[in-house]
Amino acid sequence: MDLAQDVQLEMFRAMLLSRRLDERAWVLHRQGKIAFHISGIGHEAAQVGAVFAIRRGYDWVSPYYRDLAILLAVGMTPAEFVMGMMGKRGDPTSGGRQMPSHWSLKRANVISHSAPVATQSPHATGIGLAIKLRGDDRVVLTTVGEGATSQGEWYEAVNFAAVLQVPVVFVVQNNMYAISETPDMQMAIKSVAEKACGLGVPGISVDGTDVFAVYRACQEAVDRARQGGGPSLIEARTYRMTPHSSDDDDRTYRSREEVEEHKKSDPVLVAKRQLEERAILTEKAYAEMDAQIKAEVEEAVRQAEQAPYPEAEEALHPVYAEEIRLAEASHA
Amino acid sequence: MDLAQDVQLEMFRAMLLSRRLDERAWVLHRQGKIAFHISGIGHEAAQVGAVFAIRRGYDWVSPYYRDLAILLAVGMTPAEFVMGMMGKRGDPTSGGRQMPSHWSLKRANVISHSAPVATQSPHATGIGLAIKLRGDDRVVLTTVGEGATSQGEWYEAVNFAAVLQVPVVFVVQNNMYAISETPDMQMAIKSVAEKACGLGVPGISVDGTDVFAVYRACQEAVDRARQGGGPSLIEARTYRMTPHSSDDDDRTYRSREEVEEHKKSDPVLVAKRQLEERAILTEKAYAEMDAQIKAEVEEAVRQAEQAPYPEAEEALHPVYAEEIRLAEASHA
Amino acid sequence: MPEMTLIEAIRQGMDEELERDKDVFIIGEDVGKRGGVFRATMGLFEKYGPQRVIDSPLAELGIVGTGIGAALYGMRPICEIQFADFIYPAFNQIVNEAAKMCYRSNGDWTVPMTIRAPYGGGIGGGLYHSQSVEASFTHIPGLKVVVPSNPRDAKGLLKSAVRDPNPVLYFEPKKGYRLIKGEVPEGEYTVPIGPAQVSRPGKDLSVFAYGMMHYYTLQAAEKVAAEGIDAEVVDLRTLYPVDRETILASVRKTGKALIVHEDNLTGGYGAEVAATIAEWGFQDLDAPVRRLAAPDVPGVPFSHPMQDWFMPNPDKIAAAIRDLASF
Amino acid sequence: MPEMTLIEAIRQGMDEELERDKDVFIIGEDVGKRGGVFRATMGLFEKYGPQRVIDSPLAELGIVGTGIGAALYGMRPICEIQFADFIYPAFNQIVNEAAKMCYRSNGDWTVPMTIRAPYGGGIGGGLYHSQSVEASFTHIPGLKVVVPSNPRDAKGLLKSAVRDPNPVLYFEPKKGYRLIKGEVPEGEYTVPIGPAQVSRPGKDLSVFAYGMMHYYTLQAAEKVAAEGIDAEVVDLRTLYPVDRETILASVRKTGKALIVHEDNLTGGYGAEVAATIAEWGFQDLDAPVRRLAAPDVPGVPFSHPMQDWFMPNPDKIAAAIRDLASF
Ligand SMILES: Cc1ncc(C[n+]2csc(CCOP(=O)(O)OP(=O)(O)O)c2C)c(N)n1
Ligand SMILES: Cc1ncc(C[n+]2csc(CCOP(=O)(O)OP(=O)(O)O)c2C)c(N)n1
Ligand SMILES: [Mg+2]
Ligand SMILES: [Mg+2]
Repeated sequence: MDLAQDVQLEMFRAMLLSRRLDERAWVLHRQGKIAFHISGIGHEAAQVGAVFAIRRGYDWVSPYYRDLAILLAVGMTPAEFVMGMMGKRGDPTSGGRQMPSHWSLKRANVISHSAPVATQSPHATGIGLAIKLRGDDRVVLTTVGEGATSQGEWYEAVNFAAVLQVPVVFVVQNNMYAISETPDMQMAIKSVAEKACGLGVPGISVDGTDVFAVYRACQEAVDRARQGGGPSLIEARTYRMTPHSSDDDDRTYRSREEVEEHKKSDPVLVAKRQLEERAILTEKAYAEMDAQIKAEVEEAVRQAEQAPYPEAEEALHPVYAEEIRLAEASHA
Repeated sequence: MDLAQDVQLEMFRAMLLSRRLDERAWVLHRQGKIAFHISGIGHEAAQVGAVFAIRRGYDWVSPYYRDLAILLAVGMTPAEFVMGMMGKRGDPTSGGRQMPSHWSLKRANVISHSAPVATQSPHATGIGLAIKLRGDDRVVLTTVGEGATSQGEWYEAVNFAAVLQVPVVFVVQNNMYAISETPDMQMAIKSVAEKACGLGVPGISVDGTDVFAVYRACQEAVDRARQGGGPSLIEARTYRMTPHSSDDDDRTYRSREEVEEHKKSDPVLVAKRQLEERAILTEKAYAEMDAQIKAEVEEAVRQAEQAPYPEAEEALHPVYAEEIRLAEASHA
Repeated sequence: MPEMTLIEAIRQGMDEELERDKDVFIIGEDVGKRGGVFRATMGLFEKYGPQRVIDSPLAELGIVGTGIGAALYGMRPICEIQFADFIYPAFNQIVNEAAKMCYRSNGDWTVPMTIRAPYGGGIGGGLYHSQSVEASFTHIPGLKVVVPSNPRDAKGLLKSAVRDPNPVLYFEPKKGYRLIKGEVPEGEYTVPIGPAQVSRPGKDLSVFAYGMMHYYTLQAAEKVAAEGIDAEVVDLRTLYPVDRETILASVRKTGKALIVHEDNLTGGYGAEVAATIAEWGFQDLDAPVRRLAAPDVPGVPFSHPMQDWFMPNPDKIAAAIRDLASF
Repeated sequence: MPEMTLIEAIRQGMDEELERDKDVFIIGEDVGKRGGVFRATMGLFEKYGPQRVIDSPLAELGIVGTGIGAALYGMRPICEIQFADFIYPAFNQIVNEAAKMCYRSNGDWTVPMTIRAPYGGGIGGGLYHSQSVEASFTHIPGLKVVVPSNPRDAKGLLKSAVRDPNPVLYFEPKKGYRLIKGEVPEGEYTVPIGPAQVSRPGKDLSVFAYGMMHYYTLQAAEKVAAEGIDAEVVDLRTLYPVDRETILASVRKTGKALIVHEDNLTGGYGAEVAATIAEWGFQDLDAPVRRLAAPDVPGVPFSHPMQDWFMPNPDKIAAAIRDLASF
């Protein structure tokens, strides 16, 4: 592992923060304090591995709803996240307009995405094209689930990127489920990475529970993209450790044994073990980090709870760019 | 070649009929007797090879606009074709509603298709699904150009077929152009057949100017489909020997030399040479056949010219299935 | 007559049609073991098996396009779109293909297919789980568009949709799935696609609505009745083709018209109802034709204060009725 | 002022915008060497090169989706859809993405993008090369929809569209590409997106139209003028947002309204114009609001007798004007 120890620790911390915040969201949901949560638990390695491979805040991100760890890693604060969950005005994704986890973080070059899956994929291609036309040296990281790769929208996005040779890294977080459907109900191939050969882009499948493996694969793709080598496809294989969302009941379509089995390869545990083996992390340091993170999460919840809701009339704007000033004035 | 000699001759005759009718259409256009023509010249081997691999009239076809030879081979008469060109009531595709070469031939299980490319591909998948659900032993042949494979619509169609394992043969007629665009502007791969590996279906690329090569590839795919082995993808490589349509001027984007060069592998000439080499066809027999076909074509034009146009009010129906009787009554 | 919820009636309708006709099948995302994300198909996979209740890949165009193909072969697919907000990837197949198939083939090919989709807001779904999409389809000859507002109609219209030889879009007011309860006749019956229904006769003004807004309109009508305003309520039910006769007959009687929907105002379905009245009911009118609809913003915001601002409700409808009645 | 055709004006508009701002680029099918199938981009590839005039794969969703991404980065894409009939594969990207981006991100992200598409019938194009698709978009907050009817506006509106910070759909009446000629001011000018324009003042009745139908309406107005009917003609130009003020001001003056479009009647753009008048212009009206539009069949048939039956033309418009004037 050629990554500096402090970077490895930083990656681990990002995973743990995402996990603790995510767990807290489930509690908030049980407490009736939020109406909806869609979870990234089980995806932390895939996300942190990918996002640490780009220049955070400089490169662009076109994410999907599970990417809590990515958003935290590029600088969304926990309080901002919780405000989004609660539909508070301070929600940086949309001022309370979008459902929770429909990201956007302008200051960090994270574009706004919607719920219809794979719609953000062609946007990544377009950003890549713009980067190429302007002669900039940025790259774009974009993510979807494996189910979303069944959409023609995703196919066209990758194909355009391949033909136009633009700097985009397409990461697919294959968590073995699209709500209730397994990958064999989505595709007649064994791995999402096989789609690369039909599109003429380099494709690779990595263990998505190993943050460093994901990092290495993404780093290579990012470097290639930045050097003008065009797009890549990376499948990170992991497991959705929670129901699809707080509205789902996964007991109708998968066994408890299956879920338990996958807890053994919980990406946070895997990373913890790796760092312990490399003597980068001790049990004590871990406990301290965890306590600190938990305090940070509680503070975020406290702040978010105290934050104001938007006024009803804020919903009137901004339909058009000309109204952005109006919108700003109304919640100033 | 394990095909009976009379079948080989029948295939050749189908190609020649298509060619002569197509050439006549260009003349009709120059004469101002028709307003539009989109040509299959150069595609005859791909089409005849494919359609002879199915049980014509029993299996189903979801075609595209260049498939004149396929339509003739399943029983559309030359006069019917010319009536379609002229927008005559006797046009069997649409009673004059659709543009020429937007096929449909109910009696031969050829479904109606539209102009937006690749829209007919998911229909083929759906027919395949229906065949499977009913337990019938039919297969579906469906075609597009290589440009149309850039559409998400095509991708979803093949993917659904692969996942549902339905009996569809997807034939792509790669004629090196989508109007003015070359394949490298559509895809980052060298051959359309490479798309198969990303979709989990058998894929093969064949010389689309060799009718027997196409036939063999399609026969294998048809057999597999009929036996429950699921869909296949076949690329037939050929060359569009005419402008895209009568509205196109191809001199803006390709050289005359390039076009001339490809005339050497004119599929009708290739087939003629093959049959001559196999001593199935003599120059004299060819001349007779050609004369007979030309007479047939002239007779078709004569009939079509004399046929009536639809009445204006026929256009009122049938918007809904309930109005089909009304429509029939109005042109009885 | 047994009482049931809207979604139970829909489920029962599908169940009976699957039972009745072996050409009927369901295809969509998570419709199998999961029974649909709203549980509309619950139990059907277990009862009819994976050949009749098909979990498809995550692609709406593929679902509808495959449905069209199967319909061309003679099957009767019921395509489920998980949320109406996700119907747009299939727009080309619905509008350019299903709608135009019969006409373009001069009647040789027809598409007997039902597309079901839950629609509507007020459920905390934000911009992409709340949309009303009907106006994108009530402009397309060849389609039929229905929206039930009560369990009886929901079951009866669903059965009609499945048996209809044309493509039928069947939009389900999802906020009412469990909220709206009502009696459903025992035994076999259908509700015809086509006619609107006067659900509350009245004489002072006509209120036209459908789906959840019809449910609210009935409540609003009761409110204003106590104040002496006698509103006639018309449940439009079939939005396309438009039942102009019922609309105009009501206006002939009352002289005033209010149209209510939760879709955006401009270019919404209410525009056609208003235009119909302005063109063919002009001489019956003694007041402007009014529309109460969602404001012209791109979607229903998630946050509650903004969602409430967006959505019409019984109070807003009652206010609009009062206002028009006093014209 | 030089006279030019509609398509020359559009081309000149693009040329000047490409010249003015290096963030402007064109992307679409066959827009490069081929110069577009209608030659709208002729010469631009040669002048600006393959980085500014980009031949894309054959996929409209990809074209628009890529355009949106580039616009988010700050570019000013002009996306060409070869025929409006082929815009539906991109519907999801236009309606769910481009239109909602500014609102859903609370103004953080905007999509300064122009989508050009030739539309309309009467050119022997059959069901799939003749469509009028505007009504699918004049219902979507966040979009702007413009339709020029003459070369001056065509160039001026195109330049405004390219500079607009929002997604603008720019529909070109293709039958008029070479048929409609007119003077175009020399030098730099724009025509604002928003206002409709009274193109022929009159006092007896108001006729609202756009695109090719506006061109025909002016002809029809001349015809009936000879008979003593003084029609006011309003070129709607910007269909969305709706210029209600100009519409209502005209009706206030004349008391009668006729709307003309070549799209289907039911649910067409005319419905919103009629509803606007029925709601806010009611007291000015002294006749029913009339619409002259294409019949409610799924498309323009190819065969000439049927195409002629389908299409509105100056004679049909003149007849409708006479009929309304005599009410
Ligand atoms: C176009 C569209 N159709 C349906 C849905 C409903 N839906 C939301 S998430 C989801 C499953 C997505 O699965 P996958 O892409 O594997 O991502 P995961 O949730 O497993 O991370 C579905 C069907 C949607 N959001 N968008
Ligand atoms: C969705 C859609 N977009 C654009 C067009 C316009 N168009 C007609 S044919 C064609 C090129 C098709 O190329 P290809 O698929 O290779 O078939 P070919 O014509 O070469 O046989 C285009 C762009 C169309 N018909 N449909
Ligand atoms: Mg998944
Ligand atoms: Mg081609």
